[in-house]
Amino acid sequence: MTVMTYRDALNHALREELTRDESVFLMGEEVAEYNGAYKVSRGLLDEFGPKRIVDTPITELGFAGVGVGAAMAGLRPIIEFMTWNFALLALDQVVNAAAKMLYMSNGQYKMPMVFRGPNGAALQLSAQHSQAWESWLAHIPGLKVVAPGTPADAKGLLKAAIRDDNPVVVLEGEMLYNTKGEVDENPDIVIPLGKAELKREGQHCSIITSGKMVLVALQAADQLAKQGVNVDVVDLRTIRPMDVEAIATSVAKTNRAVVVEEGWEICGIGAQVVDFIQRECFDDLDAPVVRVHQADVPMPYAKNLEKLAKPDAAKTVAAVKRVMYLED
Amino acid sequence: MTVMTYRDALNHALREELTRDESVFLMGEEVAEYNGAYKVSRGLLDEFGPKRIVDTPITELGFAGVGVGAAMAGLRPIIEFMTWNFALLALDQVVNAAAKMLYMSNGQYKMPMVFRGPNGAALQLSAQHSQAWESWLAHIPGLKVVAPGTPADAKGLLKAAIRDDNPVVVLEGEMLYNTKGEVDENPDIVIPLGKAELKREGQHCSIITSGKMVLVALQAADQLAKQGVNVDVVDLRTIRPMDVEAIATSVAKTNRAVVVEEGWEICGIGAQVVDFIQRECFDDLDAPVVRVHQADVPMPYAKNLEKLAKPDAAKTVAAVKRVMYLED
Amino acid sequence: MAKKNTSSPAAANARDTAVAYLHSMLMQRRFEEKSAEAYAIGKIGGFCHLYIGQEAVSTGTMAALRPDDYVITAYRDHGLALARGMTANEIMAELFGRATGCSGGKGGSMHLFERKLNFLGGHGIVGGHIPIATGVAFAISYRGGDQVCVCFFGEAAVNIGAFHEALNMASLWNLPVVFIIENNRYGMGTAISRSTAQQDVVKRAASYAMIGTSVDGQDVFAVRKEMDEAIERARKEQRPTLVEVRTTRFMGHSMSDAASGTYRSKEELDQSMQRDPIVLLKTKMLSDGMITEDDYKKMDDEAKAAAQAAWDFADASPEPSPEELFTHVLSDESTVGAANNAELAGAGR
Amino acid sequence: MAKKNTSSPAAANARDTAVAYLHSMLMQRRFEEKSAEAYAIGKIGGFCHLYIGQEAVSTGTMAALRPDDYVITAYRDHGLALARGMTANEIMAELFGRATGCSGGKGGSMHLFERKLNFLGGHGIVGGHIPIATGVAFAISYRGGDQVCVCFFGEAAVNIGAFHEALNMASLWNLPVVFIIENNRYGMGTAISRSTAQQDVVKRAASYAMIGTSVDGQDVFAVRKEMDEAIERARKEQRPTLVEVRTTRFMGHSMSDAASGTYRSKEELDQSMQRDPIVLLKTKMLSDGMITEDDYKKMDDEAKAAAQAAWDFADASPEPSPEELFTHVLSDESTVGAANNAELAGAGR
Ligand SMILES: Cc1ncc(C[n+]2csc(CCOP(=O)(O)OP(=O)(O)O)c2C)c(N)n1
Ligand SMILES: Cc1ncc(C[n+]2csc(CCOP(=O)(O)OP(=O)(O)O)c2C)c(N)n1
Ligand SMILES: [Mg+2]
Ligand SMILES: [Mg+2]
Repeated sequence: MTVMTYRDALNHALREELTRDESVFLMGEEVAEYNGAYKVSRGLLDEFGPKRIVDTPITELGFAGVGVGAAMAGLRPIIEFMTWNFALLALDQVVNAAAKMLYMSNGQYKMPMVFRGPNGAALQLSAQHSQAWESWLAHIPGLKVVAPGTPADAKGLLKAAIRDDNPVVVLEGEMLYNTKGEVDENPDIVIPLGKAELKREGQHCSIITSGKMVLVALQAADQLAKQGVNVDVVDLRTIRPMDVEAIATSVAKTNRAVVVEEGWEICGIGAQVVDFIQRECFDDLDAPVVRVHQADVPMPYAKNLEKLAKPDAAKTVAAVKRVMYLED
Repeated sequence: MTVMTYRDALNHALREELTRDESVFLMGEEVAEYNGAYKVSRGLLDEFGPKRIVDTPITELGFAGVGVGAAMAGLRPIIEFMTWNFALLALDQVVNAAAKMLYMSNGQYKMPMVFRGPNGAALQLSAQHSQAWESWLAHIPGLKVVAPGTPADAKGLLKAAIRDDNPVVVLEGEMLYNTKGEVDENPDIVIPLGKAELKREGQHCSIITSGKMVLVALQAADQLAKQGVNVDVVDLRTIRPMDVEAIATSVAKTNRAVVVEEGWEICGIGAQVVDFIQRECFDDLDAPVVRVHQADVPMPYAKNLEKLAKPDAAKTVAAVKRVMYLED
Repeated sequence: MAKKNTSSPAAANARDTAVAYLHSMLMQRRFEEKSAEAYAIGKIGGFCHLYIGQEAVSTGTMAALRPDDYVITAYRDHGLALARGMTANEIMAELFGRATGCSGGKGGSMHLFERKLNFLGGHGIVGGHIPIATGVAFAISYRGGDQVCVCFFGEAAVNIGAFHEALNMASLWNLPVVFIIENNRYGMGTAISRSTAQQDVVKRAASYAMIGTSVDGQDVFAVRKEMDEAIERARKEQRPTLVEVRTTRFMGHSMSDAASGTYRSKEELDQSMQRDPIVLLKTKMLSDGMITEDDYKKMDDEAKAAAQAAWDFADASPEPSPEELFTHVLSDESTVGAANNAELAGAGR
Repeated sequence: MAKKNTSSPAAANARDTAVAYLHSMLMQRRFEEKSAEAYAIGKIGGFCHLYIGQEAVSTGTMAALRPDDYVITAYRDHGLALARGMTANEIMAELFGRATGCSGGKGGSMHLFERKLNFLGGHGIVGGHIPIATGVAFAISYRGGDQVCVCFFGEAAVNIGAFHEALNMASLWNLPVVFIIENNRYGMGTAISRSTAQQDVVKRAASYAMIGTSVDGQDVFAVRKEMDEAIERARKEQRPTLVEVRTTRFMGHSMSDAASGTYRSKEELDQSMQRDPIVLLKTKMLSDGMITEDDYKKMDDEAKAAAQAAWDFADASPEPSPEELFTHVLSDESTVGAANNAELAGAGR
């Protein structure tokens, strides 16, 4: 075990899988000579050369499609979007090509590829650069979607994603890149897709979350613990397919749930989690599930407004208290 | 009142609003000389000329952006997507430009525009041509989203959308264009956005739905009535903003709910409706809400598989029976 | 077969080639006529875009390819699939939505796939497959192979962003791909003059520092020759080419569109139909003494019989079994999750 | 001011013009130097893309416009906004995220808007505003007006689909728009040779049957002259133009990127900086006797003072009030619905 940043954990995952399998390559804007807009691919050009670490023009739709074609011809592309904000331009290739090719071809063309990059808001990047797309992507059959919240998960899930024969969307966090944690250096360790992890155990309430919000939930859990409230923090890790069993097990124990997500409310991940909970735990619930999410507005630039708009630990604490019918 | 098709109702709405306001124009692929791929704009080129009924090249992203620019400069564009499947290419303009311009400019630039066209599956058009995007679009603050299910609603909602100062998404149904119903010919009648309508009254269960699924729900209601089960059919009509009050009122009465939607399950409209119901009617519910939706697969071509994949009246009837704990 | 002019091996060769072309084109023509019949009585559903009139493009191009090359196209794909060597049976069965179809009945007319022939589909979003073709060529180049990827699309697709983004990368990275514009002058009901500022579409190649060429798409030999050059350029020099093939679709845009009378006049169509690629080839072969009218009749009858046999095969084939709804969503079905599994079991999901 | 050479009215005119240009360019330069300072100490957040080195482009172009013309640009917009006539105060306040900012603090550096000046933003998605510009020109033409829309973007944006789709429509429909490529040879860390097959970017105009021209972007007079022609072509002939302006950004891509040392060598940058548009203009004016060193110093001091005043104004301005979070999501707040209203009230939403 070594302590490293989320950024380095991703970098190690890339390096290990590039080493392990000649058919893996990384493509995207500024991934090679610039070492990545957020330096996730630092050093990879030097190590693997320009054939395997490929800078592209600014053409998200185009290079996402190049990845699809390369996958059809048997390679294992990793397509980096500088951020998922720009991937909006490429979703036709992600949704109509990558996610459907296996089905339309009746199993003839697998899509062993990864689409990855930072998702959601960083700091004061305002409306067009602060979007969290997990619920859109989770909506699509044919994709898998992961959102690691810790360095260890970042490494293990990205490696699993690269080895998977399906198109896997990896949602990283710009605000997570510098966070640190213990990571296993063993290159054989992968974290299976589709499995949640109980990041913290409690009995009073379940906080269900993923990605960047894992840290927020853990912060909230700390604050709540000081007030005598102990919560489960269920980190979904994979958003699609979702580990419904893990959710149900936790809620059956705590009888209360809060869902914390980075994106907008309407048809967000939290709505789906609520649906699963009411299906699986209808008789267990002692209070309506409360959701914490971005305010239902485009992200504003001003620091104070941005803070108000984002989900955070204080809002999560308040939500837990609400489902526990405690005074705030 | 006259009986007319959903197609003609839309056509009347367009004609009336084009007549009423010189700044309204219609733009899209094949809308002019071809009279529309689905003939919704039949006759409009002859009546209003090529300045106001504009054929475009196949460039969804481009002409959606042209609409945004025209709206910034004070016109009231109606952008027709031949189908919403192709609009996937244009979502950057819908989401990043149209939906955010007012906010980013602090109220300086209104976006009085409509994006419309058929949404969801028709018959055997297979995976790339059978997608229902309502939950994606409903996710986005800054948009309004309507999905009319009847000719009268089609006319009244489209007119309201054209007169609205915000970007409004109108989701039509290819399979609805030939359906008939009573429509008021009075050009002053609009149907307010954001208001659901109780399309049928019952006491045993609430079916909450919109768009194409309204007819499915009404069929199911007929079948159920023969078996002594009477349901409310709540037609949301506007999906964003959603008429939560109408949902809550119905569920408070029936204590049971089924949500029927055309799109996929995960993070679909139904998940959000479930969330609203558990928030507003937690103590009213006698059973978990059951959702009817497209199977979680890309749409297959074969007729038998397609039928299995689509939500229909039989599945809706079964869902109602399930929430009522009746034998099937 | 007529034997005149086959005295020398070269002549025999030329005759064999021409016969093969004629065979390929007749197979396409009769197959599609049969599909139109099947569509009319509801055996085929959805969108169905016929290729009739454009057969010299598919035949001339496929003849220039090696078996290990790659082919990708838009939704107007029946003729291209046949010319590439897919069987009439597996295609007709696909159109009928049957389990024996080349895509198991899941793809339909717009999504024909055949991995054994590197036939990469059948794509429905205008322009969407052009970057994919570029990616296939990227993979060839990555592996150091000498295959080529050919990519077919209509002239109306040159206006869409994906075309532009893909061609830039293909040229920048020296990829072995041939971009083939089948210019039939209409995108649905829109004449090229109403959609495209630069109607000389091949001029767009200059924007990507790429070679662009034009060829008569009704003349199968001209197509073959042009494609030989473009494919050679890709294979040997790793340079892409943009080839415009001037052709005509004799039918409407799809089965729900009239061939003429609205956006295209009957006169214009009649005029174009004077240059039926099959008639042109047949006439040349007759006049060169490569075949007789009887030979032609025999070949044509064979093509008709093959089309009928394909119909019979398709019609007798089973529908996909209901479980197929959930196969091939992911390569490892086990992980599809709760949602999918519940779907077949209970009501509503 | 020096009085030499201002004896004739024409000469006085020429001097006034040059002085106005110099003033405009100095205001931009000093403003942005001040912004860089503010960014360094955290008064400004987010992305911040400086325009330093490119000021002759904004100044030369804006001088050619009428007040009722339209301007739209990408995220590198401070200089363009100032040159168009927006005040340093309202821009700096926007960068500081204050209520007095031109976008109320909601937009930030990348999204400057000023309706009174038809300054249509400030857009963050590369290429996204190019179709929007085309739509503005469509509206002008729809109304039969004689305004023009000018649209600025970087050379790396020519590779993206939106550029291609928009230019085709602008030409096809004869729209009064000028597309201005600010070719500073880098898109972030990528030199044009690594992103663009056809590096002579203006050649792309031919793909749209459009006139394309190139001009030295460090020479404000050359820019002005070229823009006069392009704008006239739009205004009088309703024909779009693609203008390449060759320039250099003296800074890094944004505040988080070094000006040189990684993807761009110090030598290359130093070389380019020899042609500082402000120095070039100043030198010419000195040698033409239009100004003295003292005059220059005075103007420069004024620009610095204006930048400082803008800082002070911004710093003293209030943050947006919390309620502003929910204003302008829709034009009729009343219909935002349950979700939004609950947001401020309770925990978590
Ligand atoms: C992105 C997108 N927009 C619109 C359509 C609908 N559509 C299908 S084919 C077509 C015309 C294409 O014409 P062309 O590229 O010339 O090919 P042709 O049909 O003539 O072979 C259109 C508009 C689509 N499939 N995809
Ligand atoms: C669609 C999209 N992709 C990527 C980015 C990230 N990005 C912002 S600016 C930029 C470089 C643009 O270069 P250029 O167009 O030459 O303009 P310049 O910055 O030189 O003014 C990139 C890659 C973006 N904003 N939008
Ligand atoms: Mg065509
Ligand atoms: Mg640049």
